[in-house]
Amino acid sequence: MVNPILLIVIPLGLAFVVPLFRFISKKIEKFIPFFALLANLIISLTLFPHVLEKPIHVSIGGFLPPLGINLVAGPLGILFAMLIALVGFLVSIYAFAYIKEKDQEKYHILYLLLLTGATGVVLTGDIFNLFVFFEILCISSYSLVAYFGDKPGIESAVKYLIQGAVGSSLVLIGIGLLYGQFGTLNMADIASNIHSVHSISVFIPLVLLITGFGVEAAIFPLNAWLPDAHSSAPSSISAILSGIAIEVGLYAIVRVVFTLFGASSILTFLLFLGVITLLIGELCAFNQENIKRMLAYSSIGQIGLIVFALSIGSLSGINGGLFQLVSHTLSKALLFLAAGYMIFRSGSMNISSFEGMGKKMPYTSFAFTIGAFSIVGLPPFIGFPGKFMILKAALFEQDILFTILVFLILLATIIEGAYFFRVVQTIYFKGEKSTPGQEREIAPLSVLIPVFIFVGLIVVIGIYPKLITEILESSASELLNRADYIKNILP
Amino acid sequence: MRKLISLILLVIIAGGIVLSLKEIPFGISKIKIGDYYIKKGIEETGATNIVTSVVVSYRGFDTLGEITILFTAAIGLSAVLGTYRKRKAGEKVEPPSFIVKTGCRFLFPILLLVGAYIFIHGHLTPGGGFQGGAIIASAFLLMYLGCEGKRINENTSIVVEVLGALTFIVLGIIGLTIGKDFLFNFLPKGEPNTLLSAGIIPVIYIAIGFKVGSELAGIIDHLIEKNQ
Amino acid sequence: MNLSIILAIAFGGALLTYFSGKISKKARDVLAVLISLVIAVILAFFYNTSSREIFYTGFLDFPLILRIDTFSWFFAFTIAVIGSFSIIFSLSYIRKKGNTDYYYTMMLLVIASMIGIILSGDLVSFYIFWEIMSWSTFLLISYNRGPAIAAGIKYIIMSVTGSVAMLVGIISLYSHYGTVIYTELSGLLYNASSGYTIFIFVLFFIALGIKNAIWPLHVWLPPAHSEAPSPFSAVLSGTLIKIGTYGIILLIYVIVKINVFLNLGEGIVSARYIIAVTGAITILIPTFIALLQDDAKRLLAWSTIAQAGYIILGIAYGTSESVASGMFHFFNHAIFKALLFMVVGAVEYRTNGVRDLNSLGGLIKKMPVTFVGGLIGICGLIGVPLTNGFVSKWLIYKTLIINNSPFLAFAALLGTWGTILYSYKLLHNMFLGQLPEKYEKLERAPFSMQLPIVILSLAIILFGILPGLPLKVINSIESGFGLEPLTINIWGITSDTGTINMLNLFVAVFLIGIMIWLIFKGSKKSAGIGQYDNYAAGTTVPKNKYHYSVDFYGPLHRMISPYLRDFIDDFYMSLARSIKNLGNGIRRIYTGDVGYYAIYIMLFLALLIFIQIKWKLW
Amino acid sequence: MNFLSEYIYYIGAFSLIFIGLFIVLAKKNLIKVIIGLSIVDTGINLFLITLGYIRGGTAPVFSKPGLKAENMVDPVPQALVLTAIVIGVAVLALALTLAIKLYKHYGTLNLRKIKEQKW
Repeated sequence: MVNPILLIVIPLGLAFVVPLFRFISKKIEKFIPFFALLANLIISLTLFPHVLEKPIHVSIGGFLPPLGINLVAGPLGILFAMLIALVGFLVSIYAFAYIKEKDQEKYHILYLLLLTGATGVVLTGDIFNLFVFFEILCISSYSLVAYFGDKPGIESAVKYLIQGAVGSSLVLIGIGLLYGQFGTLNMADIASNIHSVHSISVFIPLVLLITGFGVEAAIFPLNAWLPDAHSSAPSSISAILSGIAIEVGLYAIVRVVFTLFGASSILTFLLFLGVITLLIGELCAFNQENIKRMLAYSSIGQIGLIVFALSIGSLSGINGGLFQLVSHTLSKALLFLAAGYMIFRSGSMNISSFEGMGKKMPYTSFAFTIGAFSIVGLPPFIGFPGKFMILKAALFEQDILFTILVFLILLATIIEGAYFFRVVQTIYFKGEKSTPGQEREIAPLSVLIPVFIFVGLIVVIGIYPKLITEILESSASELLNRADYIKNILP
Repeated sequence: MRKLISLILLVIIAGGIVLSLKEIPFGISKIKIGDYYIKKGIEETGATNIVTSVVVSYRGFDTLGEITILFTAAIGLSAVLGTYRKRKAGEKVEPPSFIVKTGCRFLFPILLLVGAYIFIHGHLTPGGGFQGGAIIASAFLLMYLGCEGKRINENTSIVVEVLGALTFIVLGIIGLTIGKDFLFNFLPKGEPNTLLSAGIIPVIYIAIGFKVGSELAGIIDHLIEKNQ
Repeated sequence: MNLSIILAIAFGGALLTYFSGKISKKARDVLAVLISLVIAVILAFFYNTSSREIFYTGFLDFPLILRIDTFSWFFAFTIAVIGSFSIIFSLSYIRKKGNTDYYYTMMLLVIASMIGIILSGDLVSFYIFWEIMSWSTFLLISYNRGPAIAAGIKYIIMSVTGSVAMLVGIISLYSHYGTVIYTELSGLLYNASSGYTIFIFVLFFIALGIKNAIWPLHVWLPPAHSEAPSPFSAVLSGTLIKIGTYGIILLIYVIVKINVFLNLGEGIVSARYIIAVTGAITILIPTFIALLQDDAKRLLAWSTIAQAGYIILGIAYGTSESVASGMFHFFNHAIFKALLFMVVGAVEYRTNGVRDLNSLGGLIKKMPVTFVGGLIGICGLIGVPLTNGFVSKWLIYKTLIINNSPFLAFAALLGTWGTILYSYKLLHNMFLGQLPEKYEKLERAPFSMQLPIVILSLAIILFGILPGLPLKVINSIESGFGLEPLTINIWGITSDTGTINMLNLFVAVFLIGIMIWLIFKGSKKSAGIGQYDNYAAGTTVPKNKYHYSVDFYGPLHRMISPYLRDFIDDFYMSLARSIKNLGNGIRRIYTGDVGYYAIYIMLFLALLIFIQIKWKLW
Repeated sequence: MNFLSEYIYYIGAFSLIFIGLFIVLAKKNLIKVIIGLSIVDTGINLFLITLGYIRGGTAPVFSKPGLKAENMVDPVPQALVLTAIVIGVAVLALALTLAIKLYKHYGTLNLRKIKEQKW
C-alpha cells in the first residue's frame, strides 16, 4: 500500500524542482504539473479501495498522534484528494496552450503549490497543520489571481488578500483558543475532549474557525472576494478556484463543525445560511453581463446549496451535499475552461461577445452547454442526481421548514436556469446566421481533451451515479461517526 | 459612521473572546503535549532546544509547510512583479555615504557568520534555520545598502533555495523508506548538547537556513529592483 | 420484444443521425425517417399487450421501469406516428435552412424522450425523460433565431419551473410512501389527508399544466409554437403538449385513482370541478385571442391552447363519456393540429417564410392539395360531422348536459363558435380571396410535404366515419381506470341517453351533399369574371389594392381586443423584471470597497457571537 | 488589581489584534490596511506566546545543566509562533508587492477609489 503522504510530497517536491529546469530546457516545466498530478491521481485511485475498508492513518516523523502530526486518509479525504488530483490534472493539460505568458515557470510552480496546499488541507489530521496548508492554498491563489498583472487582476488580488488575511487571522485566534483550553492540536484529541459547544469558551473558537474558513468557502456574507477573483484570474485558475479552492474551504468548515466540534446545534443556522447564500448568488448572477462573473456568482449559489445539504445533518443529506460538491467541481471547472477559451478567442468577457460561437467553436460551445445543463440540474447530467439527492434528503425530514427551504432552493434553480439558458441561446442562436469570414476555429487539442474528459465524466456519472455513491456514503458516515474517527486515531 | 460600526462590531467580538478567555487562565502549567515534549524531548529527538525539536521533529511537517509558504510568497511576488532583471542604462542612484558603505562592508561578513552560527546551533541554543536565515538576508540587505551595483546572482540563489527545500524533502523520503514514516529521524541521535547530535535536525535546519536566507534575500532583491 | 429496445433505437438513432449527417446528407435523411417509422412500427406490434420491465438499476436506489399497457400504447403510438409524419414533412422544409444535422437529432431526441415518458413505469424515469424532453425542445424552439430566442427562453423557464415543482411532488410521494412506481403507488393516496393530496395535486399540476398550457400557465405556448420550425410546431402542438395531458390522466386515474379524485373537496370547490372550470376558461379566453391573431401559426397556437382546454375539461369531468371524449379529442387534435401546422408550414415554405394572414390569399389555385388538407383540418377542428372532431365534441357536450353542467357545456359550445370564426379566417386569408401578384409563380408543395398532409387528411375522415376504431382502445383504457365502459361499435357509441351512429350521419350528409350539388348544377350559370376585371371611379384599380382579407373581423377585433390582452403574460413578464431588479439591487452589496467586505466578515462573526451571548441558541 | 495581573498579557495581545482589525475595517489607505494586518499578526503571535507562559518560567532549552523541566514554558506555542511569523511575512511581502503594482495601475492607494471590480 502506498503511503498517502506521497500525495502531498510528490507535487511539493516537484514544485521545488521546477526552477531547476531553467538550466535544462524551458519546455519541460509545463509538463511537471501534469506528471505530478497524474501521479497523485494514480496514488489516490490505488488508495481508494483500501480506504473504503478502513481509513489509513499515517504519523509523520515517527511520533504517534497527538504528539506528532498525522495524516488521516479517510474516505472523505481521499475523495477530495482524488477530486483535486483529477481536476488539477485536467486543468494542467488545459494550461499547455492557455498559459502563454513569458514567465510560465512561476505559473506552474504556484499552480502545483495551490494543489499541494489543497491536498494537505484535506488529508491532515492536525488543526494547525491544516491552517498551514490552508495558507499555502491562499497565498498561491492570491498570486495566481494577480498572475497576469493586469488592472483587474491586481485589484482583485489585493481585495482577496485583505479578506483572506483577516479570515486566516481569525482562524489562528481560534486555534490559539483551542490550544489554550485543550493543550493539543490534534483534531481527534481536541474532539475527544469537547463534550458540548454550549459553553461560550468552545463556541467562540468554533465561530472563529467557521468565519475564517468561511471566507475561503465563500459563504454569504464572507464571499465578496469571489466574484472579483474568479473573474479576473486566468480562466484555468478560475476553474481551480471554483472547483477546488472553495470546496476545500468547505471541507475545512465541515471538518471543524462535524468532526472537531460535533456541533450539530449550529447546523440549523448553517441551513439558513446556505439557502441565503444560494439565493443571493443566483440573484446576483441573474443579470450579469460578464460571463466569468456570472459563473462566479453561480459558484456562490452552488456553495449555498452544498452548505444547505450538508447542514441537513442526516446521512442522506451529507451524501447529497458531497455529490453536489463533486458535481459542482466537475461542471464549474468545465464551464470555466470552456468559457475561458471562448473569451481567449473573442477577447471579451461580455456575454454578447459569445454570439455565433456555436458555429465558430462548435466543440467548446457544446461542452459549455453540457456544463450549463449539468449545473442547472437537468438529466442525464451529473447535476441531476445531486439535486435529486439533496431534495430527497430535505423532504425526508418531513418538516414544514424544510419544505419551505426546498421551495426557495427551487426558486433559485429556476433563476439559475434562466441565466444559463440565456447564455446557451447566445452561443447558438443569437447573432447573424452565418456571416462570411466566420471560419471555424477549432480549439487546440490540449483544450479539447480536458474539456471533453470533463464532459465524459459529467455524462457518465450523471447516468451512472453509483460510480461514486459508495465513497460518498462512507465519507458521509465518516463525518457523522465522530466517535469512530477519534477511536481510530487515538486507540 | 464606518468607524462607529467597526467599533461596535469589534466590541461585540472582543466581549465574546473575553468570555472565552476565562477558561484559559494565565501562567499556569496545564498544557499536556507541551509538558510531554519538555520531559521526553531530549530523549526522543536528541535536541536540547525543545522548541527546535518541536519545530523540526514533532511538528516537522508544519515546518515543511512553512518553507513552502515562504517559497510560494517569493515565487508569487516575482510572478506579480513580472521580473525583469535588466537595469535601465543611465539610471543614477545616489551613492551611499562613506559611513554606510564602510559599516555595511564591515558588518556583512559578521552577519553572515552569526546567521550561520545560529542555524547550525539551532538544536542546542535558541535560534534555528529561520532566525539564521533572516539574519543572513539582513546581511544581503546591508549589502544592497552599502555596495551599489552588487547584486546577488539569481541563479545561484535559486539553486540554493531549491537544494535547501529538496534536502528537507529527500530527508523526509529517506525517513519514509527507512523508518516507515515521513521525516523519520533516521540518523543517530548522538549525545545531547553536542554539535553532532539530534540526527537529522541540524541537517534540516542548515538546509532551512540556506533556503530562508536566499529566499528572503531574493524577496528584498525583487522589491528593490522595482523601486529603482 | 423488449421495451428498452425501443428506447435504445430512439435515443441511439438520434445520436446516429447526427454522425451520419457528417458523412452524407442523403443517408441522414433516410435514417431519420427510417428510425421514426421503425419506432412507430415496433410500437404498433405492442397493441393490446401489457408488459413491464426494469431497464436500468444504476440510478441511485431507484430501479427505472418501463411498462406498456393500452393506455400508454395509445399515447405512444399516436406520438410516434405524428412524429414520423413531421420528420417526413421536414425533409424538404428544413433543407434550405442550416444546421440540418442538429435539427434532425433534436427532433428525434424529442420524440424519443416523449416515448420514454409515456413508457416509463415509475415517476423517476418519468421525470428524467420529462427533463430530457424539456431541454431538447428548448434547443429546437430557438432554431429559427430572431424572435424564437425569446420564445425559447420563456418556454424553458416555465418548463423548469414546472419540473422542479413536480420533482418536489415526486420526492414527497417517495418520502411518504417509499416508492415511486405507478403500480405500487396506485391508490395509496386513498388514506392520505386531503391536504396532502391537494399539495401533491398542485405540485404536479404546475408541471403538467405548464406543458399542457392550461390557462394561467399557457404563456409559453403561443410564441414557442409560432416561432418554432413548422414541422416541429406540429410535433409541439400535436404531441408534446399532450404529454401534459398524459400526465394528468396518469395522475388522476392511475396514481390517485378516480374514487379519491372525485371525493376531493365538495361541490364547487372540489378538485374535479375546479379543474373542469379551468379547462373551460382555457377554452374560452384563448379561442377569442386566437380570433385576433394575424399570424397564421400564432393563431393555431392559441387554438391549440383552446383545444387543450376541451381535453382537460373532458378528462377532469370524470364521467366515462367525458374521459372518452377527452382522450379521443387528444387523438383527434394530434391529427388535425399537426395537419394544420403542416399546411401553414407548406405555405410558409413556398412563400419564403410569410405567415402574416394579411398578406396571403388566393393560394387555392397554386396549392390545391394543401388547401384541401387545410379545409379538412379546420373541419376537424370545428367538429363538422364526418370528421373525427365531431365525435369527440359531441361526447363532451352530451356528457356535460346530461350531468347538469350547463355552464361548462355553454363554454364548450361558445368555444366551438369561436373556433369556427378563427378557422375560417385562417383558411380564407391563406387560400381564398385574391392572389397577391408576387405569388403568381408559386409552385405546389413538394411531395414530401403533400404526403403527410394527404395521409393526415384521410385519417381525419376515416376516424370521423369510423370513430369506433380509436374508441375501442379508449374504452379498454377506461375500464382499466375503473370507469364504466361504454358500448362501442365501429360506427359510434350506443347508449340509453343518446346514440351516435356515423353510418346514418354518413348517409344523411352524403344525400344532402348530392342535393346541394344538384341545386348548384341546376341553377343558372354565373359569368366568370377575371380577378382584375374591376373598376372604381372610372379607372382600373391598381393591382396591389385588391386585398380584402386585410383586417378580417375588423369590428369584432376592435370590440373585444381591449378585454383580451394577455394579462397573464404581462404578469409573468413583470415578475421576471422585478426579479431582475431585485438581483440588480442585491448585487450592490458587493460595493467594490474592500473595507465594507472586511466589515461584512466582522459583522458575520459579531452576529454569531451576539446571538449566542444574548440568547444562547446554540 | 488581581484581574490586571492575571490578564494583562491577554489584554495587551488582544488590544493589538483589535487595533489592527479596526485599522483594516476603517482605514482607506492600502498601506495602512496592510500595517493593520501586520499588527493583527503581531497580536496573535503575542497571544500564542502568552498561552504557553508559566509564571517564572524559562525558555525550553536545556542549554546548561540544572534547568528544571517543570519551570520551562510550553514549547509548542513558540513553534507555532515561528510558523505564524513566517506566514505573516509571506503575506506581508505579497501584499506590499501587490500594493506596488496597484499603485502603478491606479496612481492611488485609496481603497475607496479603487472600485472597478464590483457588482
